[in-house]
Amino acid sequence: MNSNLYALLGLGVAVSFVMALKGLSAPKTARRGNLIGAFGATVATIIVFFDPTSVEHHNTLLILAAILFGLLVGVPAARKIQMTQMPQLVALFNGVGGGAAALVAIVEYLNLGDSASIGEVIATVFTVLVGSVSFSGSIITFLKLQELMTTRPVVFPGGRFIIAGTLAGSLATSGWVIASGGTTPLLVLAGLSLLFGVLFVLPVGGADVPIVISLLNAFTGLTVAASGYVLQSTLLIVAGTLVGASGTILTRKMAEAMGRSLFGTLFGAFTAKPQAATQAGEARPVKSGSPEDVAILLNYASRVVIVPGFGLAVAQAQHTVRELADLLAAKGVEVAYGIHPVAGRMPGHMNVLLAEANVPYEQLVEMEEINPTFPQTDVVLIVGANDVVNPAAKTTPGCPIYGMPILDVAGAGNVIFLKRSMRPGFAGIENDLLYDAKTTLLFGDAKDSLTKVVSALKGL
Amino acid sequence: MNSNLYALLGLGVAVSFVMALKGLSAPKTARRGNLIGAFGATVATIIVFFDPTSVEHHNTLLILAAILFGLLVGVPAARKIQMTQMPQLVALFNGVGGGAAALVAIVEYLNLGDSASIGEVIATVFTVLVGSVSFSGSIITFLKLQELMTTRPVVFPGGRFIIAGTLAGSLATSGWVIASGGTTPLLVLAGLSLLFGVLFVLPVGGADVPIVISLLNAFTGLTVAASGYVLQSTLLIVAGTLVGASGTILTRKMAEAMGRSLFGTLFGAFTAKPQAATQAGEARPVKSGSPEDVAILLNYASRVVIVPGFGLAVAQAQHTVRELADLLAAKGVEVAYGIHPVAGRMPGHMNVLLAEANVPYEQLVEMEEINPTFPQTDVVLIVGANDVVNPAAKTTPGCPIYGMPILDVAGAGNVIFLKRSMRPGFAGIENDLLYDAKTTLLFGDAKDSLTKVVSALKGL
Amino acid sequence: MTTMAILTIFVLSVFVGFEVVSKVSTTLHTPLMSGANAIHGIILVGAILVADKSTSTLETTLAIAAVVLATINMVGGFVVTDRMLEMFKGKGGKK
Amino acid sequence: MTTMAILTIFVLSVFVGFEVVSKVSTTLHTPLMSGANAIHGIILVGAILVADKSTSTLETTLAIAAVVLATINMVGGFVVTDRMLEMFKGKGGKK
Amino acid sequence: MRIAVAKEIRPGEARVALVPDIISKLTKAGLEVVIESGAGTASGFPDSEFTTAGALVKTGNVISDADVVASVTALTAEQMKSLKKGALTISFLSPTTSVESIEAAASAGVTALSLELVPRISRAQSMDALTSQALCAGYRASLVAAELSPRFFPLLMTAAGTVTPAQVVILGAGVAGLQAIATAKRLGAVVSAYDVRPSSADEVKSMGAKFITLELEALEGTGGYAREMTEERAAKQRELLTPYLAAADVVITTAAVPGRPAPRLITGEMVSAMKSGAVIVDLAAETGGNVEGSKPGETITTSNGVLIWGGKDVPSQLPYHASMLFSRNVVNLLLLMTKSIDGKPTGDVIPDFSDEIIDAATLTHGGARRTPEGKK
Amino acid sequence: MRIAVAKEIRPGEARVALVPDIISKLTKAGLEVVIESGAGTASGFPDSEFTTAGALVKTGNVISDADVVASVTALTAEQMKSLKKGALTISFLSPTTSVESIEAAASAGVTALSLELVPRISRAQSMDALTSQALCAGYRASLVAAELSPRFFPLLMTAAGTVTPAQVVILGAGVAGLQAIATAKRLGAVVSAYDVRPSSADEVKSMGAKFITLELEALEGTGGYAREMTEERAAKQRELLTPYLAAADVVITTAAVPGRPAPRLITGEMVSAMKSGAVIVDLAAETGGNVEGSKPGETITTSNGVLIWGGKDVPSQLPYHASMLFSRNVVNLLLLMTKSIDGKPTGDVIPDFSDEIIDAATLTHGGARRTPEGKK
Ligand SMILES: NC(=O)c1ccc[n+]([C@@H]2O[C@H](COP(=O)([O-])OP(=O)(O)OC[C@H]3O[C@@H](n4cnc5c(N)ncnc54)[C@H](OP(=O)(O)O)[C@@H]3O)[C@@H](O)[C@H]2O)c1
Ligand SMILES: NC(=O)c1ccc[n+]([C@@H]2O[C@H](COP(=O)([O-])OP(=O)(O)OC[C@H]3O[C@@H](n4cnc5c(N)ncnc54)[C@H](OP(=O)(O)O)[C@@H]3O)[C@@H](O)[C@H]2O)c1
Ligand SMILES: NC(=O)c1ccc[n+]([C@@H]2O[C@H](COP(=O)([O-])OP(=O)(O)OC[C@H]3O[C@@H](n4cnc5c(N)ncnc54)[C@H](O)[C@@H]3O)[C@@H](O)[C@H]2O)c1
Ligand SMILES: NC(=O)c1ccc[n+]([C@@H]2O[C@H](COP(=O)([O-])OP(=O)(O)OC[C@H]3O[C@@H](n4cnc5c(N)ncnc54)[C@H](O)[C@@H]3O)[C@@H](O)[C@H]2O)c1
Repeated sequence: MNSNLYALLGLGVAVSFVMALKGLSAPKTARRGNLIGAFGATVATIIVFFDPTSVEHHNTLLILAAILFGLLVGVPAARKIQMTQMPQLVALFNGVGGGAAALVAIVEYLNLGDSASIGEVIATVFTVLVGSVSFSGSIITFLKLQELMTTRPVVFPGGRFIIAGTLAGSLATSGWVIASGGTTPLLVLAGLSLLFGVLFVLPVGGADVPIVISLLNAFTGLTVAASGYVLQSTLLIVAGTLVGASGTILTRKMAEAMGRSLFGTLFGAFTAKPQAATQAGEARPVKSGSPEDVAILLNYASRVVIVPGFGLAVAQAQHTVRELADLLAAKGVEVAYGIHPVAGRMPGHMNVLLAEANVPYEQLVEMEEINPTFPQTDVVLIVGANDVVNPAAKTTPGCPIYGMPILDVAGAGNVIFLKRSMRPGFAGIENDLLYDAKTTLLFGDAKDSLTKVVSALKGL
Repeated sequence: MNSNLYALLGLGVAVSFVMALKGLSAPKTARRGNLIGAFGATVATIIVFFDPTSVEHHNTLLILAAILFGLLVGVPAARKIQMTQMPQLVALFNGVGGGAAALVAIVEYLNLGDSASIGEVIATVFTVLVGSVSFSGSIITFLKLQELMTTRPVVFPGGRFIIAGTLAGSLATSGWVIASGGTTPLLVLAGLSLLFGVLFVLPVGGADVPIVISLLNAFTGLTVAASGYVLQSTLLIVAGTLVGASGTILTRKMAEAMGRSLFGTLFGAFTAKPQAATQAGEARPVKSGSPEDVAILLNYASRVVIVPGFGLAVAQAQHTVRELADLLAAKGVEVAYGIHPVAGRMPGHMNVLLAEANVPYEQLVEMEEINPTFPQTDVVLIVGANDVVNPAAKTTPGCPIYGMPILDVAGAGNVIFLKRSMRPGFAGIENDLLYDAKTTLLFGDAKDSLTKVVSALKGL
Repeated sequence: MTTMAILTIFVLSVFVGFEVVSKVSTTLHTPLMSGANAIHGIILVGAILVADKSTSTLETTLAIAAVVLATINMVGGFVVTDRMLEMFKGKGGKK
Repeated sequence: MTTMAILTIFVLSVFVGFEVVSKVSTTLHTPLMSGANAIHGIILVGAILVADKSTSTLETTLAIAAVVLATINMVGGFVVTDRMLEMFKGKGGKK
Repeated sequence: MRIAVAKEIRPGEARVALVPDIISKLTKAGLEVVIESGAGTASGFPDSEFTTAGALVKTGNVISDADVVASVTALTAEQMKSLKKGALTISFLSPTTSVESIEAAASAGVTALSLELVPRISRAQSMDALTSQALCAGYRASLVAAELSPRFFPLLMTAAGTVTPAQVVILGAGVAGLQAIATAKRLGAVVSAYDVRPSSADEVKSMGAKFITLELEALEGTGGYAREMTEERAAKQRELLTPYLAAADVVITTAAVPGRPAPRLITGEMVSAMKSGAVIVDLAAETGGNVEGSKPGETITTSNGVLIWGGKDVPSQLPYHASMLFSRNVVNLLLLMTKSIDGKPTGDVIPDFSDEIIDAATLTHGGARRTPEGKK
Repeated sequence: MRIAVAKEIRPGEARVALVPDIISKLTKAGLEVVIESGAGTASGFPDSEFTTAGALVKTGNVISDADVVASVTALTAEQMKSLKKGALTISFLSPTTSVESIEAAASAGVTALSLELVPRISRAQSMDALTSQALCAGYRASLVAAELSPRFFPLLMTAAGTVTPAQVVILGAGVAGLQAIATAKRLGAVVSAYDVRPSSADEVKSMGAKFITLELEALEGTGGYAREMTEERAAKQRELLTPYLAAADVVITTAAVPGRPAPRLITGEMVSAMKSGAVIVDLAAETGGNVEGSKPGETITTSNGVLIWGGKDVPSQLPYHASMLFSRNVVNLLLLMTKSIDGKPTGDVIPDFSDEIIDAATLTHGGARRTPEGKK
């Protein structure tokens, strides 16, 4: 292939990756972005066989077979996986990517032999070290998420010294490779790095795992860029750097969104003390979301029912909730309010508030009327209510609210609770619905939360 | 200077420009961004004297003197200029930049002589053509804005054929330069391009001039990038391209914000018919702004007074106005409502509405009390009111509202009207305040406008 | 290509990478991560290059392994991202 | 530097330029234009380079003229931008 | 000059023409203020407050030696005759219903200003007592309706079932009507309204209520008032309104045409189509009634269980604020006639008929009835 | 079985224990419903509607041959005696004030259920007539206060000056108090409230009103009710409340402690510190009065011009909806005692004392007074 054409196509692929990432950062364009990226990657894979600079073609058939094999493994895995297991699959894919980068670097290192420039050696060492860490670390995150091993932080006495030691060993070996060259030190480096990857991820707790995956992902991107340097491929440099840079930003954003300290997550390995493991709460897990998550759920719903309760009144969030409802209605979402007869602390409490906010009376629907519509409802947004949606009223004879009719929100597709804490409501009893798989919790004062959801919704 | 260091510093300067542009696109960081850019530019100017690749230094002193002269001209001009004249100054600066780029290209062309590669010649031709257009075009925009010539579109019979002819001539000459080389054709090209620049800008009407400036600015950026190619300077390539790309986006955004068609503006020259000139309205000019403009005015105010009127009631915008007020208060802005006793169509009309929206009674201030505070008020936001702020009540004996006390909003720093049109209010008389220099109009239904201002404010 | 050019390209790519994802919404964190993950599967190109010129068995074995792994990374990555994004399907056009 | 490298740099710079200003608010249109205008004053660097190696009077004259013009563009541009931005002064830190 | 306020003598009138708060404005203008003892009691302003405010509180006749007499209702013919020649009176004084008083004023050489005749121009809004009192009446109308209704106004969803909101229909959306809308809406009712003026649709909507659109032509007179309807149009309007009334829990009528008896909007037949327990508040009962069968000051229950409340002295039922607003109107009008020389008030009250407001409002002067210049 | 509703005989009682709407629920449960002719007239439910709804409307005595008798107020001792042995009655029936009726019921072998004694548990909310009637009373209280006040409730800025909003203070923020807050706020008043229960501060704020915080300990009893205060605390509370009352234009009191006379929150002295024209609405007047000098059913004007309105049968003043809500409470309680076999209603009403609600509410059964199992 003409080398100019080849180079231009390569540049085009790089551009497609930029557009892919850009597309992926907005809901409307995400799918298209991903497809553009996939298209670019396909083009790159085809044209590389016609690379004008590569003159030897020893293993083309073998390579094609390997690709086919990879397809046969990767595609079904990605297709059949359940929604809930996707994160671990991403971790696994990331790990094999890191591994591939490390292998490429090793092979090219063997290939170049002594002709490698110092820059190339440094790049190789970097790739092998980081690629191996990414590989083994990702495998551990996979095992954790798949619950093939404990999801708790694994910490053992003196662990942090071992980890620090392993890291120091890897770095020293890196120096050794750079200084003296040779295959053995490189393999030692690979081994030590693999070990470090394992030790690095073991002390990370379940909640922090996604952050670590994202970080390892960014790392892998950088190894790809480094490989690009060694292989003189602008495409690999650009693509790898893009992933490295965007991955870094993404990791920070994820940590922020989850209210975690990035530093704490990453260096937990070095600071974690054994007893920390036993402190990990035994509390039942709940799914808490961000205002953006709530906004997206609402935005892509066809029908939303808002269930107000005493917390709406306490937060005096009536005007904000109406604003949200208006916004949704303007986006074509069908919105109704489900009013439980004893929501709040006085008969008609919700009516007083919602009338103040000028919510049209037609949107207020009584319990008996709204209950049959929940199965056709995509999202129920519960604003500071609790007892009035507590299934214990049906399921737990003897509890204070047993026998009280409730709003059957569990029939809807998604349930969102806006409340400040896990505290119960007036009746003082726990609400199992909070722990339900279809429930998302958005903690905070109802008015604040709604305000955030409104602006997130406007941004979509 | 060590060539690596030199290159790294150059890269640093390029990065500073990226950060400058990024900074300039958000109010909070704009000033800092500009300073970063200025700092980078200073560094670049200093280190260029130590460029390791330039070996001959024939004119260093002369150059320093020229820079000093440039400083003595540029700085005072920029410092002394009045706020209202800044756009023409920017146009002028842009023009001289384009001129400089063209000159550099010509000199380097002379310098290279026959050793110039085809790529270099093309880049030179591009720089000379576009730089000259930018130069002469900017001069004309300057003259228009400074009112040294008519601000009306200048269109003469057959004009568009002359313009098209000049352009064709320029392009043909470009081909000639590329094909045959030599100095004469290049100078012809420069001359034709200068002429084309003049002809191109002449038919543009006053309102479109800023868009043209922005476009010429982007052009100049591209000439700089092309010069960078000829001069083998990565810095010039990056900086020029940045300006070219961001300038293009900016031009499109400006046209959008002003509700102009970019195409119409640019190719007006080719399509404009003479009679269009006479159609230009004789109406008194008003300053209309975007929701973002209003949001920024409000955001940076210390004290804002909201004046509601009948339009607030018609739009039923009471909830939205309260949302805006709350948002401003949360940002530390002092907010009060100035209630005119006859605002609306019934005594206490505004009270009924604002009470519905739960505006605290303390924020509602009577006319007599609020009038003395306007001089300490930065922004008055008039939401669908008209007669109650119409100075004609004081100044125009015999008009229907003469003698009625009004809210003296003209004493405040800025006045913003939210209304749908230039139509008068209940009394049916024109309001001179709409044409005042300190007045900004935001057209549209009050509720819609407020909603947009609120989201713009949240984005700041 | 000069080191300086590579460095410039690197720096610019960093900026593009930063900017392009700077406005991502929380719900897209995971799909974006997954998409980026698929993109670094482009190491496949590198793997193919080295595999094709490998002659020793060791090199070939390692390189072919790299091809397999990279293919899984790339193809699986794009597919799984697409599946994650299914919820945005169809409704995307809705105003 | 190879043409390919330059092209890559160019393309990446275009992206950076697009992205970096994509969220600009209307009120900042003019300052941003003015700031970008100042930045292309960096042609001063080019002018200096050619001026310093010019030997003929014609070349020198033209090049020195370019230096003057470029300086005015650059310095004046930054100063005038700063003045436009005065309204954002001080209050910038306010939450 | 001396300005005096006597106790209102019309039965049921609880307002007072000046309140203590405002007296300082008059004394600053150089006027002396005399108040009959007990004049403010019914509206919640004891004598003591007047004294503190700088007025002279006297028992017995205070008007015969006053230069200006302010009152809410028109002075009687006797009172007019007892005034000094050249004295000036300010009060409600209808040219159609207070003929006797006007004639007495003319013959006694009294200058009588009628607040009803203050023109509806922007400058005169602060003297517009019709508006200020209509405001009070409109508010009261909705309160009374809520009081009389056997039902809740708001929607309430409770454990004992859902209470549906009251349907309130308001006929005549002038000042009183709009305030009635506001008050009924505040209480949570579902409000719709009808008026004949073309601009009223927007005004009603601006209160957040529904406008009832009938397929009838609009009627707009001068000064923002309505015109009288023809009998044909009236019949058509009644026919079209009937279904709205039949669905209503509360109907409030405020329709008026200046100088004419109140238009008959609701006939007995329409009432009999209404629900048992429905309430009609007729603010126009005193001027003939918008509703057939309404009696001022009485609440009538029809055979089909509809309550008809006929308004009488309605602003008087909110005496404190009605007086406060009224007295400000009076004072603003008075201050238009005071002069100061070199910043010092002269203390004289001299009507200047070149002022459009004084011209329009003055009914008698110099011993005769006068025609305003503006009407000549 | 047959359920009967007689005309209420207590003077001033306008409610009816069953409304037409709800009758189908009873007939579906296999019950026969008999209504005394005219029982619903006062509350706006004519006989004809009952007939249409499936009830038998009869004149004369309807209760002596009924199995179940529902009424709003307690049946008199005579009425109790006239019932069939084993008959069941549902009504308000206070163990402290209706002693005679209860004794009569016991001796007549009547099973008497008291709605006052329905426990305040979530499941019983739909039978809680105290709550539903307090809701009506609270709404009325604010309406009456607005009616009686000589001032506007809302803030109004007009050309004739600014009307400042009324300051409303509400003492006792239970069901009635909260609804009074809501209604006064709707009318535009500035509302603050006080209660002794610790949770009430949040509840008051959740209505958008200001809570008055006094430096006193909270008093919370069982079931969300308050406890009685000691005289010392009462004195202290009165002292601390005085300045709030002095600034108020309207005071509404709703304080109650179950089974005890209403606490005295306001003394004559406190009233005399209030403004002339201020209005006090005492919802507790019938049970002893929160306000010294308040008389049920009367409006008293004190020497300093304060109006004290003593509530009497306040929910009866909103008879339509009060009856509607009450009858739903009655029916929900009744349906707790009906059974169906294989989906077919048996038509029997049999109290099951193992049910906490029936147990707590039943005062007499099988010829004797009974102590609820829950209290043993
Ligand atoms: N309606 C009546 O007449 C009446 C009268 C008396 C009692 N009740 C009883 O009251 C209950 C009413 O049920 P409900 O669901 O409305 O209320 P609820 O069960 O008391 O729950 C209210 C919820 O709101 C949350 N919340 C409180 N303040 C909030 C704030 N500022 N922002 C966000 N969330 C806030 C609380 O959780 P966090 O603390 O975690 O935020 C709580 O879970 C029933 O049990 C009913 O029996 C009703
Ligand atoms: N308060 C009273 O008792 C009373 C009674 C009767 C008359 N008046 C008279 O009414 C006037 C009141 O003055 P004012 O300043 O309140 O009102 P105004 O002078 O009538 O002005 C209202 C303004 O609101 C604008 N507007 C209307 N609908 C709008 C919407 N949906 N969104 C945005 N703007 C909208 C109109 O301009 P566009 O059409 O361009 O949008 C108009 O300029 C005075 O002249 C007063 O004398 C008062
Ligand atoms: N510009 C000013 O200074 C000023 C001041 C006050 C009022 N106004 C305007 O004047 C208008 C009338 O004021 P008003 O309340 O004193 O009028 P009003 O008391 O004379 O009449 C009350 C209402 O009844 C309506 N009406 C008359 N005949 C009717 C019919 N057959 N059916 C239905 N409605 C009928 C009138 O249109 C009016 O709205 C108001 O809308 C107000 O906006 C202007
Ligand atoms: N869970 C339920 O089913 C349910 C149902 C209805 C009411 N409630 C709760 O029960 C509470 C009381 O209800 P209620 O209105 O029937 O009570 P109530 O009528 O017995 O008393 C009215 C109010 O007066 C207050 N009070 C008593 N002594 C006082 C004093 N000295 N000073 C000031 N205030 C005093 C009480 O605290 C109460 O709030 C309500 O707050 C309500 O939330 C619960």
